[in-house]
Amino acid sequence: MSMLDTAANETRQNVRVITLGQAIKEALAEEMRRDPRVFIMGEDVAEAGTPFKVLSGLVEEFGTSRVIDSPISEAGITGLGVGGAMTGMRPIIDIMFGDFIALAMDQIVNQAAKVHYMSGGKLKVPLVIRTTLGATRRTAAQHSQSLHAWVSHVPGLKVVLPSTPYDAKGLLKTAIRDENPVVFFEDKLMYQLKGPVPDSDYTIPFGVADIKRAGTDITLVATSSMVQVALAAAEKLAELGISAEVVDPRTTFPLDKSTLIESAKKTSRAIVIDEGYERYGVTAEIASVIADGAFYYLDAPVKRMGAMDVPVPFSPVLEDLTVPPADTVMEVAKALCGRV
Amino acid sequence: MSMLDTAANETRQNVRVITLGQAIKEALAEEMRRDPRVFIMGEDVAEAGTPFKVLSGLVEEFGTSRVIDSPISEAGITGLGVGGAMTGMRPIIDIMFGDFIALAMDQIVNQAAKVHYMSGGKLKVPLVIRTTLGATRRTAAQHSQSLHAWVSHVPGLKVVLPSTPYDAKGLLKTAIRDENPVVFFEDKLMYQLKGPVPDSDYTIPFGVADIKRAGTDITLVATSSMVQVALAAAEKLAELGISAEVVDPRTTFPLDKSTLIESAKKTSRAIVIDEGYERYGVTAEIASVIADGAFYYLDAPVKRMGAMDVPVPFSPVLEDLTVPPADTVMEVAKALCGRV
Amino acid sequence: MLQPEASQLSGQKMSKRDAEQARWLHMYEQMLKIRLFEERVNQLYLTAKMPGLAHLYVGEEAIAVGVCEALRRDDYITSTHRGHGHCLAKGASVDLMFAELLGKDAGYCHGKGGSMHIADQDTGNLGANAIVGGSAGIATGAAMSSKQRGTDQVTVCFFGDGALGQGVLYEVMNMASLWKLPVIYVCENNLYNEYTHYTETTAGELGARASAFGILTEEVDGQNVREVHAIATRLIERARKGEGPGFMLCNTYRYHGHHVGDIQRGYYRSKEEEELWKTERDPLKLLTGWLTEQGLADSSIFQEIEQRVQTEIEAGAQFALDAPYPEPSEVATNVYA
Amino acid sequence: MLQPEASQLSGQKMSKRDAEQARWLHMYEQMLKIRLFEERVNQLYLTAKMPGLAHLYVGEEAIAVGVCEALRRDDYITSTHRGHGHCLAKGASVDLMFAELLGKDAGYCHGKGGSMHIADQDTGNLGANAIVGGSAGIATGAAMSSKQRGTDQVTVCFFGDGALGQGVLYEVMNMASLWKLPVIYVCENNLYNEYTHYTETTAGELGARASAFGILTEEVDGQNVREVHAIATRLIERARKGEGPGFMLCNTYRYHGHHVGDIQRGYYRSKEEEELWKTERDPLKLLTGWLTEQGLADSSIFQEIEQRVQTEIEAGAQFALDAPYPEPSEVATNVYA
Ligand SMILES: Cc1ncc(C[n+]2csc(CCOP(=O)(O)OP(=O)(O)O)c2C)c(N)n1
Ligand SMILES: Cc1ncc(C[n+]2csc(CCOP(=O)(O)OP(=O)(O)O)c2C)c(N)n1
Ligand SMILES: [Mg+2]
Ligand SMILES: [Mg+2]
Repeated sequence: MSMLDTAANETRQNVRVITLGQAIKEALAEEMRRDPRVFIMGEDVAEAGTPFKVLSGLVEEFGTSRVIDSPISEAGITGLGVGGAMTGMRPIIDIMFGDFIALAMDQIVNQAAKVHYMSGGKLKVPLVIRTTLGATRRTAAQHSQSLHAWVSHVPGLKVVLPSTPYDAKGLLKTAIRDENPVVFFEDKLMYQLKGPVPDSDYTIPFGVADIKRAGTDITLVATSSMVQVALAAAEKLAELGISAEVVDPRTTFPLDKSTLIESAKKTSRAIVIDEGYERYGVTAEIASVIADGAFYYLDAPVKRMGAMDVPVPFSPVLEDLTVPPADTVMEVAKALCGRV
Repeated sequence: MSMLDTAANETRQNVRVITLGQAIKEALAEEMRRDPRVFIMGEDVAEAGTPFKVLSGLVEEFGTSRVIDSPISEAGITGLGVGGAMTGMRPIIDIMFGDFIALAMDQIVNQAAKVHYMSGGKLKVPLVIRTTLGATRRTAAQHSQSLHAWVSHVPGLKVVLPSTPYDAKGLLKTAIRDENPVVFFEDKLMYQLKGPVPDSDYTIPFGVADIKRAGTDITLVATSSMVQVALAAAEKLAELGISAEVVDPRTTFPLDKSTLIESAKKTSRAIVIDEGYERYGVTAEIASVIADGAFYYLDAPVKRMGAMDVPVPFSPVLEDLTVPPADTVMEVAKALCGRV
Repeated sequence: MLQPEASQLSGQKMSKRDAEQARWLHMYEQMLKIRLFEERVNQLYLTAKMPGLAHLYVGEEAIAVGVCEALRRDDYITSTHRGHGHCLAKGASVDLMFAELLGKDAGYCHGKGGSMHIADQDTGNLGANAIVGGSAGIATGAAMSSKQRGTDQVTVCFFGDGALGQGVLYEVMNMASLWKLPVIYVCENNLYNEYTHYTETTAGELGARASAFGILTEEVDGQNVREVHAIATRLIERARKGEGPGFMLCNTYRYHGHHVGDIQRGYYRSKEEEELWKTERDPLKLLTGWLTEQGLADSSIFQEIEQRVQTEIEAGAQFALDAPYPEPSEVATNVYA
Repeated sequence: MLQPEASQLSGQKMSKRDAEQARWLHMYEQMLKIRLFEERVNQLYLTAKMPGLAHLYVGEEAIAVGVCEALRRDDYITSTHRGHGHCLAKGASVDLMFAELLGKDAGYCHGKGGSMHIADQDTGNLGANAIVGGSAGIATGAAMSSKQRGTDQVTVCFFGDGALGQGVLYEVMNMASLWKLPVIYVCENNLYNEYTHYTETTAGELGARASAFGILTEEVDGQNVREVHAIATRLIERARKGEGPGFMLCNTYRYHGHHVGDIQRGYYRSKEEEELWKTERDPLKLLTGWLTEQGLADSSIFQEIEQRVQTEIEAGAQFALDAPYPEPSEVATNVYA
């Protein structure tokens, strides 16, 4: 819990253990109570509460005028979100599966991300796009991708990847209060992950990495779904007497380069783990930032572990091979530390 | 002219100096004569020959049944291309400005790239998407992007970035004969670039980088529009007694990692230059590949030079600041070589 | 396409009545095969033998069968996340489909596609698609390709009412009409986009969205296989002659949840509504009723068919359950051709 | 919105005839301002004083003016790559527009947007858009926002015939109709998508594409500002009352090339066609003709107006030519709010 977090003090009290999905819903409900301009629009978000049931109960409190079931029109609803944000509302657009942002890329990238700059700063787009990432749910190639690298590439956008219930609530509130378009990725499998969350109001600033576990021998930079994998690997490494530091950037843009570089300078070894396709993915940016910034301190090359560069297969025996497991992370870390 | 290129011998004869635009047209015409399954579809591709006039004359030879003017429907025509490719045709879809691939990402990424894998290898998609990249044409934020990093990230796609008329003809023929979806990016400003091109039939294999200039002190990896910039910088560096090697990967996937790494091992210094946004862009992948593969040989961190991370501004005085010029490349190279 | 036995019959000089009988009994068998296949899929899910979820076609059988029986084997179809019925109706075999659903190497896609991505070249099935409306471009492109290659193949694009929300559908219908492409758009309006009634997501006249582009559009009772087949035959033969695309708006209903896991449905639709469709509008009952009425068949024939199908389904499921998973090395193959 | 002097007039008890005269003369002045502005832009291009290209609105003035005169200042519009006319009609000032076109810091967007991205909050202009159909979502979202915020603002979405090829337009028209959003879609059919005649790219009935969604649709003579204004007023006031969206299909013509560099047009349209529209269907001539006929104005009035506008244009162009470029540091500002 970084000291930078607002209300860090109150949050010491009234901390419950809830799931990441509940934390998301709590952040949405609190922000909607606070600000009447905030509304949610997407497919089956109202009575159904999304297929993941994350929004269950919101329509009962806020009604169908603020929790709006839309047609199956990802480009269209994102476009409506941009127009609403430009004219005084604070829309939250729900894109059920991250794979579907492919349908809305023009609205996200050519419209939302550029309006503020193209207008010379006169117009702004306080829009949040909530979507998902992550494989191993047996939903095959069109429902399992983690495409956050695409939007991280685009100036004008901010990109958030929460990895704990605490971070999810604080980061989502920051996203909703931000004056810019923010793409917020939730790992579908982590909705059930439990953790301590204050019931009070707090925000977590963007661009501040969080050290999820302190260590001295190797840095494991991990995002979203891979944070738990890195923590499990760190546990196993500890048994071998290797002290791994797990660093979670929390936002790919803004990116907290200095924390990543400082950790690598301290440990002199780093692995970057992310569930997006490895090729031209998030691991490439972070690895090159560290390799550059910590160049004179590194004892070994920075290693990257992303999703296997294949469309996600349906068959469980194949799908499970596409995402880095803790054991593999541990093996790579051992090798980097010169243990065999 | 790599020895791997087919018909490298004949190509020694009948070499004319033509523009990159003419080389593209020649490749298209030769392939359309060779294979009746090849056709072109896009906006204003027929009588207009595209706004860049690159296709002028093709409709006169092949008729409107093979050079097809389409509605302004980027997603739709790409989808038709996928269906045509799956059923025995070899479509070439023309997406006028690279910025517009944002409208077709679902068809490119969720359909074209995945059909072969999802069908267990039964169906294939021999589709070519020709599009453009590059700024400094005073066309502002929605007509100036270089978005090749997006498709380079996606398994199932191949991505080509020609930098000379010779490469353009040979690589485009390879793309048309490939059994997979290929995204082919042409720099709008390079259409007038002149160079030697054999009038005979030849292809250039994917995944083979080309050393555009040999050197010993520093490696400049450059793509597409940035190859000329790197060559200009190398010229200036030579005057200072610094011998720069300019390496052009030519395809971001497949990527010729060994040639890039070998060059960096030899020179022990490298800069990666690409016109896409720098953040989470192509320079990140290539820089991290080199930093990893040449780790024990590098005397300095690998530097990255991409487009400035801002939407492309209209005003010439601002736009010209967003793309790396030869002088800046030279300065960075000088510094890396310890000269000040 | 007609099955072997049926085509033999029609080959011989058989009475019109016998031909009628053979044709409708065959369609009954096809619809029943889909029905029993899906019920077996549901069992596999409930007994935790199937990975992931499946979207069952039960209740909508008359559309897939009525349409596909009007197609030739070399004609194409594209399908949806609710695609098992389309695959079977176009001629896919039960065992290889079960194998795919279980992620086995023997499956149509070696287990790489699963329920939402079954494709089968041999029967002209260009694939189910998990992107709503995602196959509209592929289907229209396949139709364009047939025209370019000079064949007279027709392509049928199946999709649900929810796909009317996807812009790409309008982009490709425009081109299909402009260029008179041999494609039939078959909209299966089962009243719901997942858990939302289509009237909450779909403005105006559904059929007008196709006729606006100059596409011949017909509204059809999707529970009556004879009506579906008659209209499909007319639109398909018209398209085959080069007279342009067609659009069928088929009114239908899914008996089960949106997917096998959708058990509590009370918040979006009533038990009464479900009962009404199952009792009054069931496509199998409607056909058996008519056949009996016409004296073209009786319960003994239906029982005989049911046993044959039941056996095929059970054998297919068993085959799939016993089949091996793909080798781990398969994960990296077929990324590129 | 009415200009100061005109609103004063209407403020006083003035005769209906005087009000008519004031209104139409004001619209004439607005149309002429667009015409002369664009001709000056062309000169700036030909004399290499303007970076890049521009898409001129000459010939289509009656649409922007007829529609925008039916809007309030706080109503919204979204525009296209051919947007100068829309901006001016909604009240933008000539000098700041020229400055933007020349990439100067004094421009509406500090030179960052240029010809294709002029936006002006103060007059409710949410921006020109260089993605064909790209502003349909923004316009519909702005209309939704007005409804959510409880204002009675109306949004007008201008686009060309080519935008009918973009799927997102159908996605948002569906939602506009479902939720009765106060948005008017104004399709400027100038017969060409760039260099291709719309009949080669657009199947069926253009207007039917909107009415299919239950949107009230009117076909309009885009050269007749009085007809445009009458129909726009009716649809806009209806939308303002919460009775739902409208669609205007305006038939018009662009006199110049697709952009200033499109000089050789013989391969896609004939000189005769161009001449016919310029001589028979010119929106300025049609209005002056009618005003004269009605005895509401004579050549001396038109000359007076022309001089006033000419002066304004020249002063605006000069202002822009003399204005400084943005500071280099500006390149990195306004990326984030
Ligand atoms: C582009 C896209 N958006 C959302 C989804 C999630 N989704 C899967 S099925 C479905 C509902 C589809 O409804 P309909 O088209 O009527 O088909 P049905 O399930 O009723 O057969 C949705 C929203 C998806 N698969 N693709
Ligand atoms: C999505 C997209 N595709 C293609 C283009 C290139 N382009 C610019 S204007 C234009 C023609 C637009 O025609 P229309 O909508 O009729 O407007 P007009 O130019 O006739 O006013 C095209 C194809 C674009 N800007 N955006
Ligand atoms: Mg449905
Ligand atoms: Mg036009």
